[in-house]
Amino acid sequence: MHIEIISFGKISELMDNQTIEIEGVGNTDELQQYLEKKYPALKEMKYKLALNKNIVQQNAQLKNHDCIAIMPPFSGG
Amino acid sequence: MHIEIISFGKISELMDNQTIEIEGVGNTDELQQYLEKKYPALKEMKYKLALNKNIVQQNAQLKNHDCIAIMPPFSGG
Amino acid sequence: MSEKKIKNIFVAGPITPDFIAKSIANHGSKTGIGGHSIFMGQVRMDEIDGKLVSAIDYTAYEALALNKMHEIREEIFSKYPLSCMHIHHSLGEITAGEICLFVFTSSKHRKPAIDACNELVERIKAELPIWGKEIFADSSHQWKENI
Amino acid sequence: MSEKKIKNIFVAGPITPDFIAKSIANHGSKTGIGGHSIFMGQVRMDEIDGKLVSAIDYTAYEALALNKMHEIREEIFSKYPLSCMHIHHSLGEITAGEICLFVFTSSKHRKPAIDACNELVERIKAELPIWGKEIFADSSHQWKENI
Repeated sequence: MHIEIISFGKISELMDNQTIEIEGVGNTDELQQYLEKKYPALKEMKYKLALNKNIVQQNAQLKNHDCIAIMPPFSGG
Repeated sequence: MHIEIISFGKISELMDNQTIEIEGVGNTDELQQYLEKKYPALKEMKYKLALNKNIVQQNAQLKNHDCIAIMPPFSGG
Repeated sequence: MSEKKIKNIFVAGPITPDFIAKSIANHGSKTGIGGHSIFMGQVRMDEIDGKLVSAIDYTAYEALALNKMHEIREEIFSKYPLSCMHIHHSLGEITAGEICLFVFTSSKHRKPAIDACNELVERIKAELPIWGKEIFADSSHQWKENI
Repeated sequence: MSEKKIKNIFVAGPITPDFIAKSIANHGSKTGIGGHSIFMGQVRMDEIDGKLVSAIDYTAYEALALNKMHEIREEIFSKYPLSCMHIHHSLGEITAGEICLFVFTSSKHRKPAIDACNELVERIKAELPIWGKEIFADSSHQWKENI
Protein backbone atom coordinates (compact mmCIF):
# COMPACT_ATOMS: atom_id res chain seq x y z
CA MET A 1 0.00 0.00 0.00
CA HIS A 2 1.28 3.48 -0.93
CA ILE A 3 0.70 6.29 1.55
CA GLU A 4 1.70 9.88 0.91
CA ILE A 5 3.16 11.58 3.97
CA ILE A 6 3.32 15.36 4.23
CA SER A 7 4.38 17.38 7.24
CA PHE A 8 4.24 21.00 8.32
CA GLY A 9 5.84 23.52 10.65
CA LYS A 10 8.44 22.22 13.08
CA ILE A 11 7.77 18.63 11.98
CA SER A 12 8.67 19.43 8.38
CA GLU A 13 12.25 19.85 9.67
CA LEU A 14 12.17 16.32 11.03
CA MET A 15 11.06 14.48 7.89
CA ASP A 16 10.69 15.06 4.17
CA ASN A 17 7.42 14.77 2.31
CA GLN A 18 7.48 11.27 0.87
CA THR A 19 5.42 8.43 -0.46
CA ILE A 20 6.01 5.30 1.57
CA GLU A 21 5.22 1.75 0.66
CA ILE A 22 4.10 -0.19 3.71
CA GLU A 23 2.37 -3.42 4.47
CA GLY A 24 0.71 -4.44 7.72
CA VAL A 25 -0.44 -0.88 8.49
CA GLY A 26 -4.19 -0.69 8.07
CA ASN A 27 -5.27 2.38 10.00
CA THR A 28 -4.08 5.73 11.28
CA ASP A 29 -3.22 4.44 14.78
CA GLU A 30 -0.87 1.87 13.26
CA LEU A 31 0.60 4.45 10.92
CA GLN A 32 1.25 6.72 13.88
CA GLN A 33 3.16 3.93 15.65
CA TYR A 34 5.12 3.29 12.46
CA LEU A 35 6.04 6.96 12.14
CA GLU A 36 7.05 7.35 15.79
CA LYS A 37 9.33 4.34 15.40
CA LYS A 38 10.89 5.76 12.23
CA TYR A 39 11.14 9.30 13.69
CA PRO A 40 11.59 8.91 17.46
CA ALA A 41 11.63 12.69 17.98
CA LEU A 42 7.97 12.73 16.95
CA LYS A 43 7.05 10.99 20.20
CA GLU A 44 8.09 14.09 22.13
CA MET A 45 6.01 16.45 20.00
CA LYS A 46 2.38 17.49 20.01
CA TYR A 47 0.77 16.89 16.64
CA LYS A 48 -2.43 15.96 14.85
CA LEU A 49 -2.92 13.86 11.74
CA ALA A 50 -5.12 14.71 8.79
CA LEU A 51 -6.30 12.02 6.41
CA ASN A 52 -7.06 13.29 2.90
CA LYS A 53 -7.60 16.85 4.16
CA ASN A 54 -9.75 15.89 7.15
CA ILE A 55 -8.43 16.08 10.67
CA VAL A 56 -8.27 12.62 12.21
CA GLN A 57 -10.47 12.62 15.32
CA GLN A 58 -10.37 8.87 15.92
CA ASN A 59 -8.65 5.87 14.40
CA ALA A 60 -9.50 5.64 10.67
CA GLN A 61 -8.92 2.99 8.02
CA LEU A 62 -6.24 3.62 5.41
CA LYS A 63 -6.45 2.68 1.76
CA ASN A 64 -3.95 2.75 -1.07
CA HIS A 65 -2.86 6.27 -2.13
CA ASP A 66 -4.26 7.97 0.95
CA CYS A 67 -2.54 11.17 2.05
CA ILE A 68 -1.58 11.68 5.69
CA ALA A 69 -0.56 15.11 6.96
CA ILE A 70 1.37 15.49 10.22
CA MET A 71 0.61 18.82 11.82
CA PRO A 72 2.13 20.44 14.93
CA PRO A 73 -0.02 22.96 16.89
CA PHE A 74 -1.30 25.75 14.67
CA SER A 75 0.19 29.24 14.97
CA GLY A 76 -1.51 31.39 12.37
CA GLY A 77 -2.74 34.95 12.80
CA MET B 1 -27.74 88.37 35.75
CA HIS B 2 -26.80 87.44 32.18
CA ILE B 3 -26.97 83.77 31.22
CA GLU B 4 -26.00 82.44 27.82
CA ILE B 5 -28.34 79.74 26.54
CA ILE B 6 -27.30 77.36 23.78
CA SER B 7 -29.23 74.36 22.51
CA PHE B 8 -28.56 71.37 20.32
CA GLY B 9 -30.23 68.75 18.14
CA LYS B 10 -34.02 68.71 18.17
CA ILE B 11 -34.12 71.40 20.86
CA SER B 12 -32.18 73.83 18.66
CA GLU B 13 -35.31 73.92 16.48
CA LEU B 14 -37.36 75.04 19.48
CA MET B 15 -35.25 77.98 20.59
CA ASP B 16 -32.43 80.19 19.35
CA ASN B 17 -29.11 80.54 21.09
CA GLN B 18 -29.47 83.68 23.16
CA THR B 19 -28.22 85.61 26.15
CA ILE B 20 -31.00 86.22 28.61
CA GLU B 21 -31.14 88.72 31.40
CA ILE B 22 -32.95 87.27 34.39
CA GLU B 23 -33.39 88.07 38.03
CA GLY B 24 -34.61 85.73 40.75
CA VAL B 25 -33.09 82.66 39.14
CA GLY B 26 -30.17 81.49 41.24
CA ASN B 27 -29.57 77.90 40.24
CA THR B 28 -30.02 75.40 37.45
CA ASP B 29 -33.29 73.97 38.82
CA GLU B 30 -34.85 77.42 38.79
CA LEU B 31 -33.49 78.08 35.32
CA GLN B 32 -35.00 74.83 34.12
CA GLN B 33 -38.43 75.92 35.44
CA TYR B 34 -37.97 79.29 33.74
CA LEU B 35 -37.12 77.65 30.42
CA GLU B 36 -39.99 75.16 30.55
CA LYS B 37 -42.37 78.04 31.19
CA LYS B 38 -40.94 80.01 28.27
CA TYR B 39 -40.81 76.96 25.97
CA PRO B 40 -43.64 74.64 27.05
CA ALA B 41 -42.66 72.00 24.44
CA LEU B 42 -39.47 71.44 26.44
CA LYS B 43 -41.50 69.82 29.20
CA GLU B 44 -42.35 66.94 26.87
CA MET B 45 -38.74 66.33 25.86
CA LYS B 46 -35.88 64.40 27.41
CA TYR B 47 -32.86 66.62 27.88
CA LYS B 48 -29.84 67.34 30.04
CA LEU B 49 -28.26 70.63 30.97
CA ALA B 50 -24.58 71.47 30.90
CA LEU B 51 -23.20 74.37 32.90
CA ASN B 52 -20.04 75.86 31.44
CA LYS B 53 -19.19 72.64 29.56
CA ASN B 54 -19.93 70.32 32.48
CA ILE B 55 -23.00 68.13 32.52
CA VAL B 56 -25.29 69.13 35.40
CA GLN B 57 -25.74 66.11 37.66
CA GLN B 58 -27.48 67.96 40.47
CA ASN B 59 -28.77 71.44 41.11
CA ALA B 60 -25.93 73.98 40.74
CA GLN B 61 -25.59 77.67 41.55
CA LEU B 62 -25.56 80.13 38.66
CA LYS B 63 -23.44 83.25 38.40
CA ASN B 64 -23.38 86.11 35.96
CA HIS B 65 -22.20 85.15 32.43
CA ASP B 66 -22.58 81.43 32.96
CA CYS B 67 -23.34 79.35 29.88
CA ILE B 68 -26.13 76.76 29.96
CA ALA B 69 -26.44 74.16 27.21
CA ILE B 70 -29.71 72.28 26.67
CA MET B 71 -29.01 68.87 25.18
CA PRO B 72 -31.46 66.21 23.95
CA PRO B 73 -30.33 62.55 24.07
CA PHE B 74 -27.05 61.99 22.21
CA SER B 75 -27.05 60.23 18.86
CA GLY B 76 -23.47 60.22 17.64
CA GLY B 77 -21.67 57.35 15.96
CA MET C 1 -7.53 64.57 34.87
CA SER C 2 -4.00 64.56 33.48
CA GLU C 3 -2.29 67.49 31.85
CA LYS C 4 -2.11 65.76 28.47
CA LYS C 5 -3.18 67.81 25.49
CA ILE C 6 -6.85 67.45 24.56
CA LYS C 7 -7.02 65.90 21.09
CA ASN C 8 -9.56 66.86 18.48
CA ILE C 9 -11.68 63.96 17.27
CA PHE C 10 -13.86 65.91 14.84
CA VAL C 11 -13.47 65.76 11.08
CA ALA C 12 -15.47 67.89 8.64
CA GLY C 13 -17.25 65.49 6.31
CA PRO C 14 -16.89 61.73 5.89
CA ILE C 15 -13.91 59.67 7.04
CA THR C 16 -12.39 58.28 3.86
CA PRO C 17 -10.87 54.83 3.29
CA ASP C 18 -7.63 56.64 2.36
CA PHE C 19 -7.55 58.39 5.72
CA ILE C 20 -8.01 55.02 7.42
CA ALA C 21 -5.28 53.44 5.27
CA LYS C 22 -2.86 56.21 6.27
CA SER C 23 -3.70 55.72 9.89
CA ILE C 24 -3.03 51.98 9.59
CA ALA C 25 0.22 52.56 7.67
CA ASN C 26 1.45 54.89 10.43
CA HIS C 27 1.62 51.87 12.73
CA GLY C 28 4.08 49.91 10.58
CA SER C 29 6.99 51.35 12.55
CA LYS C 30 5.43 50.37 15.90
CA THR C 31 6.86 46.87 15.98
CA GLY C 32 5.64 46.17 19.51
CA ILE C 33 2.05 46.00 18.25
CA GLY C 34 0.58 42.56 17.55
CA GLY C 35 -3.12 43.33 17.17
CA HIS C 36 -5.26 46.18 15.88
CA SER C 37 -8.99 46.54 16.35
CA ILE C 38 -11.08 48.94 14.28
CA PHE C 39 -14.72 49.93 14.42
CA MET C 40 -16.29 52.05 11.71
CA GLY C 41 -19.78 53.48 11.77
CA GLN C 42 -21.36 53.91 8.34
CA VAL C 43 -24.47 55.94 7.52
CA ARG C 44 -27.36 53.62 6.67
CA MET C 45 -30.00 54.35 4.06
CA ASP C 46 -32.79 53.40 6.47
CA GLU C 47 -36.38 53.45 5.33
CA ILE C 48 -38.58 55.34 7.79
CA ASP C 49 -42.29 55.66 7.06
CA GLY C 50 -41.65 54.99 3.39
CA LYS C 51 -38.89 57.60 3.06
CA LEU C 52 -35.20 56.81 2.56
CA VAL C 53 -32.45 58.44 4.66
CA SER C 54 -30.04 59.98 2.18
CA ALA C 55 -27.61 61.49 4.71
CA ILE C 56 -27.04 62.28 8.36
CA ASP C 57 -26.04 65.80 9.36
CA TYR C 58 -23.92 65.64 12.52
CA THR C 59 -23.49 68.47 15.00
CA ALA C 60 -21.81 68.40 18.39
CA TYR C 61 -21.25 70.46 21.48
CA GLU C 62 -17.60 70.29 20.57
CA ALA C 63 -15.99 71.71 23.69
CA LEU C 64 -17.92 69.41 26.00
CA ALA C 65 -17.45 66.42 23.67
CA LEU C 66 -13.69 66.89 23.57
CA ASN C 67 -13.46 67.23 27.36
CA LYS C 68 -15.55 64.10 27.80
CA MET C 69 -13.57 62.21 25.16
CA HIS C 70 -10.36 63.18 26.93
CA GLU C 71 -11.72 61.73 30.15
CA ILE C 72 -12.83 58.52 28.42
CA ARG C 73 -9.47 58.24 26.65
CA GLU C 74 -7.58 58.48 29.95
CA GLU C 75 -9.85 55.92 31.59
CA ILE C 76 -9.47 53.44 28.74
CA PHE C 77 -5.69 53.92 28.66
CA SER C 78 -5.47 53.18 32.36
CA LYS C 79 -7.79 50.17 32.10
CA TYR C 80 -6.12 48.41 29.12
CA PRO C 81 -2.45 48.04 28.10
CA LEU C 82 -2.80 49.82 24.77
CA SER C 83 -0.09 50.99 22.41
CA CYS C 84 -2.36 53.36 20.50
CA MET C 85 -5.87 54.77 20.43
CA HIS C 86 -7.30 56.91 17.63
CA ILE C 87 -10.84 58.27 17.43
CA HIS C 88 -12.44 60.31 14.68
CA HIS C 89 -16.05 61.43 14.32
CA SER C 90 -17.54 63.30 11.39
CA LEU C 91 -19.39 66.61 11.57
CA GLY C 92 -21.64 67.95 8.81
CA GLU C 93 -23.59 66.07 6.21
CA ILE C 94 -22.48 62.46 5.66
CA THR C 95 -24.10 60.64 2.76
CA ALA C 96 -25.50 57.09 3.18
CA GLY C 97 -22.66 54.62 2.60
CA GLU C 98 -19.99 56.98 3.97
CA ILE C 99 -18.11 56.49 7.22
CA CYS C 100 -18.86 58.80 10.15
CA LEU C 101 -17.02 57.12 13.06
CA PHE C 102 -13.58 55.54 13.16
CA VAL C 103 -12.23 53.96 16.36
CA PHE C 104 -8.79 52.35 16.18
CA THR C 105 -6.94 50.64 19.04
CA SER C 106 -3.69 48.66 19.08
CA SER C 107 -1.92 46.52 21.63
CA LYS C 108 0.79 43.88 21.99
CA HIS C 109 -1.68 41.01 22.28
CA ARG C 110 -5.10 41.14 20.65
CA LYS C 111 -7.44 41.11 23.64
CA PRO C 112 -6.87 44.62 25.07
CA ALA C 113 -7.19 46.23 21.62
CA ILE C 114 -10.46 44.39 20.96
CA ASP C 115 -12.00 45.06 24.39
CA ALA C 116 -10.93 48.71 24.44
CA CYS C 117 -12.33 49.29 20.95
CA ASN C 118 -15.72 47.86 21.91
CA GLU C 119 -15.87 49.84 25.13
CA LEU C 120 -14.89 53.05 23.34
CA VAL C 121 -17.67 52.64 20.77
CA GLU C 122 -20.27 52.13 23.50
CA ARG C 123 -19.05 55.12 25.49
CA ILE C 124 -18.78 57.40 22.45
CA LYS C 125 -22.38 56.66 21.53
CA ALA C 126 -23.68 57.06 25.07
CA GLU C 127 -21.59 59.89 26.46
CA LEU C 128 -20.52 62.29 23.73
CA PRO C 129 -22.84 65.24 23.02
CA ILE C 130 -23.22 64.61 19.30
CA TRP C 131 -26.49 64.68 17.37
CA GLY C 132 -27.40 63.17 14.04
CA LYS C 133 -30.14 64.68 11.89
CA GLU C 134 -31.43 62.14 9.37
CA ILE C 135 -32.04 63.88 6.07
CA PHE C 136 -34.54 62.27 3.72
CA ALA C 137 -34.42 62.39 -0.06
CA ASP C 138 -37.26 64.97 -0.06
CA SER C 139 -35.19 67.24 2.27
CA SER C 140 -37.41 66.65 5.27
CA HIS C 141 -35.62 65.37 8.35
CA GLN C 142 -35.90 63.70 11.72
CA TRP C 143 -33.49 63.55 14.63
CA LYS C 144 -31.70 60.24 15.01
CA GLU C 145 -32.03 58.33 18.23
CA ASN C 146 -29.42 55.83 19.39
CA ILE C 147 -30.96 52.55 20.48
CA MET D 1 -21.91 22.10 4.21
CA SER D 2 -23.47 24.30 1.57
CA GLU D 3 -22.57 24.27 -2.10
CA LYS D 4 -21.15 27.77 -1.97
CA LYS D 5 -17.80 28.30 -3.64
CA ILE D 6 -14.82 27.89 -1.34
CA LYS D 7 -13.06 31.25 -1.12
CA ASN D 8 -9.32 31.67 -0.97
CA ILE D 9 -8.10 33.55 2.09
CA PHE D 10 -4.38 33.37 1.38
CA VAL D 11 -2.32 36.29 0.15
CA ALA D 12 1.35 36.03 -0.82
CA GLY D 13 3.21 38.55 1.34
CA PRO D 14 1.90 41.22 3.69
CA ILE D 15 -1.62 42.68 3.63
CA THR D 16 -1.15 46.33 2.73
CA PRO D 17 -3.04 49.36 4.07
CA ASP D 18 -4.06 50.06 0.45
CA PHE D 19 -5.61 46.63 0.13
CA ILE D 20 -7.57 47.28 3.34
CA ALA D 21 -8.65 50.74 2.12
CA LYS D 22 -9.98 49.22 -1.13
CA SER D 23 -11.85 46.59 0.83
CA ILE D 24 -13.45 49.30 3.00
CA ALA D 25 -14.27 51.47 -0.04
CA ASN D 26 -16.05 48.53 -1.70
CA HIS D 27 -18.68 48.76 1.03
CA GLY D 28 -19.71 52.35 0.27
CA SER D 29 -22.45 51.09 -2.04
CA LYS D 30 -23.84 48.74 0.62
CA THR D 31 -26.11 51.26 2.26
CA GLY D 32 -27.75 48.73 4.57
CA ILE D 33 -24.54 48.48 6.59
CA GLY D 34 -24.28 50.53 9.79
CA GLY D 35 -21.21 49.04 11.46
CA HIS D 36 -17.92 47.49 10.39
CA SER D 37 -15.52 45.63 12.64
CA ILE D 38 -11.92 44.92 11.64
CA PHE D 39 -9.16 42.96 13.29
CA MET D 40 -5.61 43.08 11.96
CA GLY D 41 -2.74 40.95 13.15
CA GLN D 42 0.68 42.59 12.86
CA VAL D 43 4.06 40.86 13.12
CA ARG D 44 5.76 41.85 16.37
CA MET D 45 9.49 42.37 16.78
CA ASP D 46 9.56 40.23 19.92
CA GLU D 47 12.78 39.76 21.82
CA ILE D 48 13.40 36.08 22.56
CA ASP D 49 16.55 35.10 24.48
CA GLY D 50 18.17 38.38 23.48
CA LYS D 51 17.40 38.02 19.77
CA LEU D 52 14.89 40.13 17.85
CA VAL D 53 12.27 38.63 15.56
CA SER D 54 12.70 40.32 12.21
CA ALA D 55 9.97 38.45 10.32
CA ILE D 56 7.54 35.55 10.45
CA ASP D 57 7.45 33.08 7.58
CA TYR D 58 3.94 31.66 7.26
CA THR D 59 3.07 28.32 5.69
CA ALA D 60 -0.26 26.52 5.65
CA TYR D 61 -1.87 23.27 4.70
CA GLU D 62 -3.88 25.30 2.26
CA ALA D 63 -6.44 22.75 1.11
CA LEU D 64 -7.38 21.81 4.67
CA ALA D 65 -7.31 25.43 5.85
CA LEU D 66 -9.67 26.56 3.10
CA ASN D 67 -12.10 23.71 3.80
CA LYS D 68 -12.05 24.55 7.50
CA MET D 69 -12.42 28.27 6.84
CA HIS D 70 -15.41 27.55 4.61
CA GLU D 71 -17.02 25.62 7.47
CA ILE D 72 -16.31 28.42 9.96
CA ARG D 73 -17.61 31.03 7.52
CA GLU D 74 -20.91 29.18 7.11
CA GLU D 75 -21.28 28.74 10.86
CA ILE D 76 -20.63 32.41 11.57
CA PHE D 77 -23.01 33.52 8.82
CA SER D 78 -25.78 31.37 10.29
CA LYS D 79 -25.05 32.56 13.83
CA TYR D 80 -24.94 36.34 13.19
CA PRO D 81 -26.97 38.60 10.85
CA LEU D 82 -23.98 39.79 8.82
CA SER D 83 -23.95 41.75 5.58
CA CYS D 84 -20.33 40.88 4.75
CA MET D 85 -17.37 38.84 5.93
CA HIS D 86 -13.85 39.06 4.50
CA ILE D 87 -10.80 37.15 5.71
CA HIS D 88 -7.23 37.34 4.45
CA HIS D 89 -4.12 35.66 5.84
CA SER D 90 -0.56 36.11 4.59
CA LEU D 91 1.76 33.35 3.42
CA GLY D 92 5.53 33.74 3.09
CA GLU D 93 7.86 36.05 4.94
CA ILE D 94 6.15 38.99 6.65
CA THR D 95 8.46 41.60 8.14
CA ALA D 96 7.92 42.93 11.68
CA GLY D 97 5.45 45.83 11.49
CA GLU D 98 3.59 44.36 8.52
CA ILE D 99 0.05 42.99 8.62
CA CYS D 100 -0.46 39.22 8.28
CA LEU D 101 -4.16 38.81 9.17
CA PHE D 102 -7.18 40.90 8.16
CA VAL D 103 -10.68 40.02 9.36
CA PHE D 104 -13.50 42.34 8.30
CA THR D 105 -17.20 41.96 9.18
CA SER D 106 -20.16 44.26 8.56
CA SER D 107 -23.76 44.34 9.71
CA LYS D 108 -26.78 46.62 9.99
CA HIS D 109 -26.27 47.26 13.70
CA ARG D 110 -22.84 47.17 15.31
CA LYS D 111 -23.13 44.20 17.67
CA PRO D 112 -23.20 41.28 15.19
CA ALA D 113 -20.22 42.67 13.25
CA ILE D 114 -18.19 43.08 16.46
CA ASP D 115 -19.07 39.69 17.93
CA ALA D 116 -18.55 37.83 14.65
CA CYS D 117 -15.18 39.50 14.12
CA ASN D 118 -13.95 38.47 17.57
CA GLU D 119 -15.17 34.91 17.17
CA LEU D 120 -13.58 34.62 13.73
CA VAL D 121 -10.20 35.74 15.04
CA GLU D 122 -10.29 33.16 17.84
CA ARG D 123 -11.34 30.36 15.50
CA ILE D 124 -8.80 31.27 12.80
CA LYS D 125 -5.99 31.11 15.36
CA ALA D 126 -7.20 27.86 16.92
CA GLU D 127 -8.52 25.91 13.95
CA LEU D 128 -6.67 26.81 10.75
CA PRO D 129 -3.57 24.74 9.92
CA ILE D 130 -1.18 27.66 9.53
CA TRP D 131 2.32 27.85 10.98
CA GLY D 132 4.53 30.82 11.68
CA LYS D 133 8.31 30.50 11.71
CA GLU D 134 9.88 33.37 13.61
CA ILE D 135 13.01 34.49 11.80
CA PHE D 136 15.65 36.28 13.86
CA ALA D 137 18.00 38.96 12.61
CA ASP D 138 20.87 36.41 12.57
CA SER D 139 18.78 34.12 10.28
CA SER D 140 18.20 31.53 12.99
CA HIS D 141 14.56 30.71 13.67
CA GLN D 142 12.04 29.19 16.01
CA TRP D 143 8.48 28.01 15.44
CA LYS D 144 5.84 30.36 16.78
CA GLU D 145 3.34 29.08 19.31
CA ASN D 146 -0.06 30.68 19.79
CA ILE D 147 -0.84 31.29 23.43
